[in-house]
Amino acid sequence: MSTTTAKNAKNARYGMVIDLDRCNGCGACMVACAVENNVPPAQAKATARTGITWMRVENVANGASFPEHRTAFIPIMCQQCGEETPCVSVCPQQAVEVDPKTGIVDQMPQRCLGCRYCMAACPYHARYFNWWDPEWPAGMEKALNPEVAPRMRGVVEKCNFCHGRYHAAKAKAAAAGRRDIDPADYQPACVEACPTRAIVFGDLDDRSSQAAQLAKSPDAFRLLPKLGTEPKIYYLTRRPWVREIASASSPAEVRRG
Amino acid sequence: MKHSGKISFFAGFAVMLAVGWAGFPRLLYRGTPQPLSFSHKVHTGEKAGMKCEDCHVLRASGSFGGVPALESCAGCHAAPMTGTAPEKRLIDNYVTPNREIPWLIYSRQPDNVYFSHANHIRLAKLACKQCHGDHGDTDTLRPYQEDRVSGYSKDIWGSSISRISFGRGRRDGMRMDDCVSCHREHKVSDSCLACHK
Amino acid sequence: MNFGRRTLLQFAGGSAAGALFTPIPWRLLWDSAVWTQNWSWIPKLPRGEVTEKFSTCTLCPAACPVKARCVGNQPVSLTGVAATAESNGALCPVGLAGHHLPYHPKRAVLPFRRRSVNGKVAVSPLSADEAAAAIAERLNALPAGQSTVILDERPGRVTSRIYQTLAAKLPRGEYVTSPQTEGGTLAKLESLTGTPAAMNMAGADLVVSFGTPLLDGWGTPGRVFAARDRFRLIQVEPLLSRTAAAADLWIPVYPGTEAALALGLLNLLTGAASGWTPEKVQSVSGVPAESVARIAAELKAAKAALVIADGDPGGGAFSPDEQSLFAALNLAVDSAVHPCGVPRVTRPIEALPDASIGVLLCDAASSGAGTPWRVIARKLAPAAMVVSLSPFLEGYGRHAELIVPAPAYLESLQEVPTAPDAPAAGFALAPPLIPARPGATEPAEFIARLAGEPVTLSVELKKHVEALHATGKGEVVRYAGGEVTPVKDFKTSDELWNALNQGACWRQGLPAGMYASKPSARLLQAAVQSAERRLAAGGQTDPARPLMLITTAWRATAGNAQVSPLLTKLYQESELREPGNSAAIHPDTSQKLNLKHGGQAILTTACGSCPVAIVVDAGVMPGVVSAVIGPTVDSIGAAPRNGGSTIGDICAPDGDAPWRVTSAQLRRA
Amino acid sequence: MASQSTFDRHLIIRGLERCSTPRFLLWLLPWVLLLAFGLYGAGLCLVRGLNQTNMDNRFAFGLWIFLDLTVIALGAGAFFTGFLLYILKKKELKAVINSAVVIGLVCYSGAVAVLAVDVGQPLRAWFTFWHPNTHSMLAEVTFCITCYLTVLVIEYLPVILRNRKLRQIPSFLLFEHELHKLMYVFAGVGTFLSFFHQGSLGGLYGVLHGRPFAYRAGFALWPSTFFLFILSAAAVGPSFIALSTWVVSKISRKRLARPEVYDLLGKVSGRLLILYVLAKTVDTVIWINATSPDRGFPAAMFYSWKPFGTWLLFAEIALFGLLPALILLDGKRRRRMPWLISAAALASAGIALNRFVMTIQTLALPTLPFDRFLTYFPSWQETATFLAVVAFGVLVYSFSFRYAVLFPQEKELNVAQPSQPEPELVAVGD
Repeated sequence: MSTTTAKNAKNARYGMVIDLDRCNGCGACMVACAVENNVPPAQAKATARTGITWMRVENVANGASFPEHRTAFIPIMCQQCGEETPCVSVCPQQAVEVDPKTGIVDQMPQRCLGCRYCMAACPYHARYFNWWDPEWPAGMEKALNPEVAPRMRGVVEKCNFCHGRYHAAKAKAAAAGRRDIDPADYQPACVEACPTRAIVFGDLDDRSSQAAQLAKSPDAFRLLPKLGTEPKIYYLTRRPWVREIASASSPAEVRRG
Repeated sequence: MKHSGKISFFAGFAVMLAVGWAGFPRLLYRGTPQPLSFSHKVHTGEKAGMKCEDCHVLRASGSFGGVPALESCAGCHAAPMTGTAPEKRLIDNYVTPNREIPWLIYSRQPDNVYFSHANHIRLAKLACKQCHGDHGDTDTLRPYQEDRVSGYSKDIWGSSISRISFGRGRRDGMRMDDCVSCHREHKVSDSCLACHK
Repeated sequence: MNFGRRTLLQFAGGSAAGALFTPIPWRLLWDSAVWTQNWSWIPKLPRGEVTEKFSTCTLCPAACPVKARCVGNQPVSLTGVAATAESNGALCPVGLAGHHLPYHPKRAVLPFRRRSVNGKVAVSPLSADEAAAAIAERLNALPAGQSTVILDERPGRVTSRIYQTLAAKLPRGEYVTSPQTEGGTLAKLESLTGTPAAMNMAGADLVVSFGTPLLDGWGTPGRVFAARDRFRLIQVEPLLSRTAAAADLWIPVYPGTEAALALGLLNLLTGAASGWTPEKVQSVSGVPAESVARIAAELKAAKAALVIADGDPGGGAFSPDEQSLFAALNLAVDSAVHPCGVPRVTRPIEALPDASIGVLLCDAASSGAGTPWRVIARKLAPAAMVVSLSPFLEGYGRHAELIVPAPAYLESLQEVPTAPDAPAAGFALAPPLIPARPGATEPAEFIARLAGEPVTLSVELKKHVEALHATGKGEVVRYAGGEVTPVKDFKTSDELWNALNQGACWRQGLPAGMYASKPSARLLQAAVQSAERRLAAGGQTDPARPLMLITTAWRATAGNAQVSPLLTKLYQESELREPGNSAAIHPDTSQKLNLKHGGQAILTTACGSCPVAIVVDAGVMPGVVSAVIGPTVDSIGAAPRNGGSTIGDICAPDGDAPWRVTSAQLRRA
Repeated sequence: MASQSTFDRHLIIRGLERCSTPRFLLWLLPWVLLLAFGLYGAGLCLVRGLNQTNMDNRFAFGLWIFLDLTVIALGAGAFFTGFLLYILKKKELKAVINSAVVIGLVCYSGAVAVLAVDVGQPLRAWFTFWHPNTHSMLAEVTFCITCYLTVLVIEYLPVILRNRKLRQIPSFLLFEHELHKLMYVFAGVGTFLSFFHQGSLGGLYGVLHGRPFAYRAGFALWPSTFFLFILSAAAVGPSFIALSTWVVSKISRKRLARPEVYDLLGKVSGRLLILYVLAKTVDTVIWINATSPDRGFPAAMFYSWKPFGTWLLFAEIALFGLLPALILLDGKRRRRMPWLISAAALASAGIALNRFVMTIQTLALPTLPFDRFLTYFPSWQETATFLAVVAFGVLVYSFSFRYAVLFPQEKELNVAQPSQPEPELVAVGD
């Protein structure tokens, strides 16, 4: 239904290309993401399975032993599935949707009732539940990012390509009387923070964007390609063993060490 | 005996209707007077002749200044101009000790709402009145009414608890439904994160 | 009509039915749902205009320019500054969350004294004056043979100069620096040749790194990563670190035998270390002979090579003996080292006699490295007074009797000296972005008071900037926009001062000449002999402690440094980084010792034992334990804690060199 | 007649033998304690949040969802017996319909209560009605369960209103009478709703196309699990009614229904079960050979993690499906109580196993190539919350059994036997 009219900016299909050969697993993206999106520090009892990391860097190994052992890092966030988005259709109360204007999978914690059905549906484990109410050490709440509302316990949250930054870019454009944003004004926090410049972000439908070009590279692939979810996160690697593991369509294809 | 049952039933029914429609709204809101009286009328009237955006500025970054900081007031009222009692209070309590006035914002949305004045003023070309009504012409500041349960300003729900209003064109209430209906009417984005953050 | 129970029930029934036709149930349903979206124990967001401000990171020696997004007087996020070559927009995870540090749960705001009473630790607050009086009392009664020591972890600052001056005024005052890792190779080169040395990494085409975490917390990340695309990296290290994993070639080596490989290389390049054939190198270090030849060939072919052996921030520096060898290697190749930079003033704490410190004043700045406390403790006289000037209770504060907290990061005007990897001398100011909390004391000013010689840091900094202006040399890079202005274009020193206070750095121009490219035979001879001595001394094994313990740390997370509680994302909420007190072993080692991944074990050395969490990692050499000095999961954000062993406490420093390899034993807890 | 100590005699239906009040209270006591303990556990989850459970971001569903699915499947006896009685006119089943309704009510209300604890923000649960996502199986489930729970309450009302005391109120008696005439309508509506939500519960997992272990192809909107869940619930429902009737008769030491009733329940169950086993087998074959490999997941992989090997698949289909179906189809065996009850128990366990596989195994299995297989064990708060539902169910059933007619044949079956043991000697008595 949504058509490009004078009232609306042109539709975009935002995506990322992550170069696994550049990523050294430092974790800057994870920290920048938590700072940007007001994700609180862990509760004392939180673990790798109950914490909240919209951006999460996974460590994979080639399965060989010393000295042939090699490791690589795979940053994983919401893959912003473009087709058959697994989480959207399952939400009972429309707390998840794909925004046709940006292609971003929106998650609305304020609408969410915390049934976690979307988490069961997501094959990328990119969704996180607030097992606790968020808590910041005294005073640190002053350092919250004003563009992103903190969540409450009992709801699901996930990466939304730093939507607060999209808002800021929109407002800046609007103040200048423009409807379309300047791509330079909208870069998610992880992209900005990555010290090795491993992440490239942009409109995949805009052929001139670096992201769109990199996504077409022969070294590019996506996770779980046969599920038909058409993610908008692409990965690049020139290391055969990394590609073998990361682009496998199931755990069965991965050689076990 | 046969009818007394019906009578007591309908008595209960009627009492509840009265409580629900007349008593409940009063109980629901907590009224707080504004810290200082302020007349928009005086400032926007012929004498001062100011425009809304003179004080409520839209910054170049696209963010909205909201209720102006004390320095805007002090710009004119550093020394008494009119000699009225509220002005004296402004100078004595706020300007001289350089303390911000703790205004209570009628139209304040919760933290999870993203509202861009830039989008609505510059692109949609809405007039202030379309959402804020004749607030700019008022002579006094009404008390701020806070919903005791949700903590929202009464203006969010709207003045009528039934949300049926017979106003003249302006939307009464600033609930999500109100935003969405206008967005749909004008065929602009109504996706969640378009207005939530 | 009588009012019985039934009437009441009917009335209640009517009310209930009536309620459905009032707003009460429906509005309460709405309100309660809205309440869950905004309940009061979730913090409210700051409101106000968002502005951009600049400063420079002071959390480690890297000197990264910082852009802060602020709401009023409060930074809400930090990033690097893309417009400068110093940052290229990069900042490490510790720096990205640095604006949280003023609110760290382990921060001390007011001075306090910690005393052990009947085995329990009692804490009493006191004023900075009382603290100064308590120290003065001790200084006046300092026993003969004991000294007053100022420990400076970040030499090269204006503050360092102030400390050196003040040390002379204190009773038997000494100025010392902690064991340095970063910049160690160049410092040695400088001391061997007498010429200041800096590296031009941007021009290098080959880097051979001996155990240096080049890509994971070394130098200025933005500068290193920008140069990384142009150089080939060979990493020599006993385990597959992040740097080794991302290197072009990883050469595993037995712990402590790096010098053997260096000797082999030197032999192939210059013939100086005769006898160190590739085969001998293989037998000592485990590096295949063909690899030795290959690296030598690559070094020979390189147009601008660098050999960096700065060591790991938690693994300790190489000994001066080994360091001369690495320095000599840089002279033996076509090098990317050039004659530039500022002479480094380091007075290693190792030079002090053991048990000689009566009063130790620890500066707040952190080297970023995880110096084991034992390195310092062995120099302390019995009942020595340790004063920590850091705003944090962990780090040296863990061992201090008196804590006189400095302002936290971004709370006061600070200075940033030349970064260890900078191609030329540099200087930046770190203007404050957050109003300081009352009660904080600038360390230099506090020590100056003890010495009876009042100093104001900002005045000294201004003097330094005036001197910079007077030389007319170098250029200034403004963080906002990256605009470069030669110093001589600043009409007054105030103009320069203001520019630096708005976020800018000064840097010296690059020299035209080359570094002396051929080492003298005498230098080579000395380097080879000392390295051989060193190799011969090491390697004794203790049958009770059959494992080789090597320690690692991630810069700015160990020693005197403190990290934002948000770093739980890396340590606790994911398994991206191993937290402190975890011990990585090869699967074979774990099988032999019957230890499982995630299991608890006790790590014992000659200096004590420490509980560790086992990490089974096929990237670690069999027979080696790689343990982490760093934040433990329960200490990232938890309440103050004193005591408890950490890996750093059980590392055994020896003689002139620290704790690179310690023999250890591991058993199940 | 009841003993002297039966103080609530005026509430008990005339002609029914019930144990003494103190004995009844003694029977209630452990269940009340269990309920209190469970409510404490559930309260902790509500007040402190779901960090009290051992669920996590990967194991987003745990014990509760597994039990909800199981309990609702077992409660299917209510709708299916109603369907057989009112729609297909199997008059024999009048003997157990009331009991079936109570069991259904207990199962469904218990499931809804647990769901209210399971969701992170129960105060917002009504958003599902206000902003429903019509594509979501969970929205479908929520709507149907809520509606069906209402139907069950309406079906339960006549059972309650026939109580001696309540019958004294004329308007209640009238209401009951009118309601009873409408029961066919409610049974029809209930059947429709039940078919739908049993199916939706199956669809819940079948639609997860990101989880190839659970994903199934299907017809139109609905994956095959939609139909399999309906069929399996319909098949096991009567078995569970037979099982529960037998258990109640053992505990109360009374004959509650004629053997023909058991036989009919067993026969219906057996026929449907064999159908289900056939359908499930066909579905599994299609899934192994087409659905799963098409999405990049060879099905053999799913069974490569211990302890969830292929034995689980075998147990689910053969041991707990085919075996009870064959027993129940064999008229001779079926008419012998131990065989019938064993088969009913096997079938009930089988449906629980199927729901376990769909919920727990699905989440334990990795999806990303570098994922790990995960394990999960419920916390005591989770277990306690579930036990509260069991206790609640036993209590509601106990009260219903004592004060209402759950088994219309009970009076004639027990009066005719002079050798009935003295009520005082009855060990446990509802």
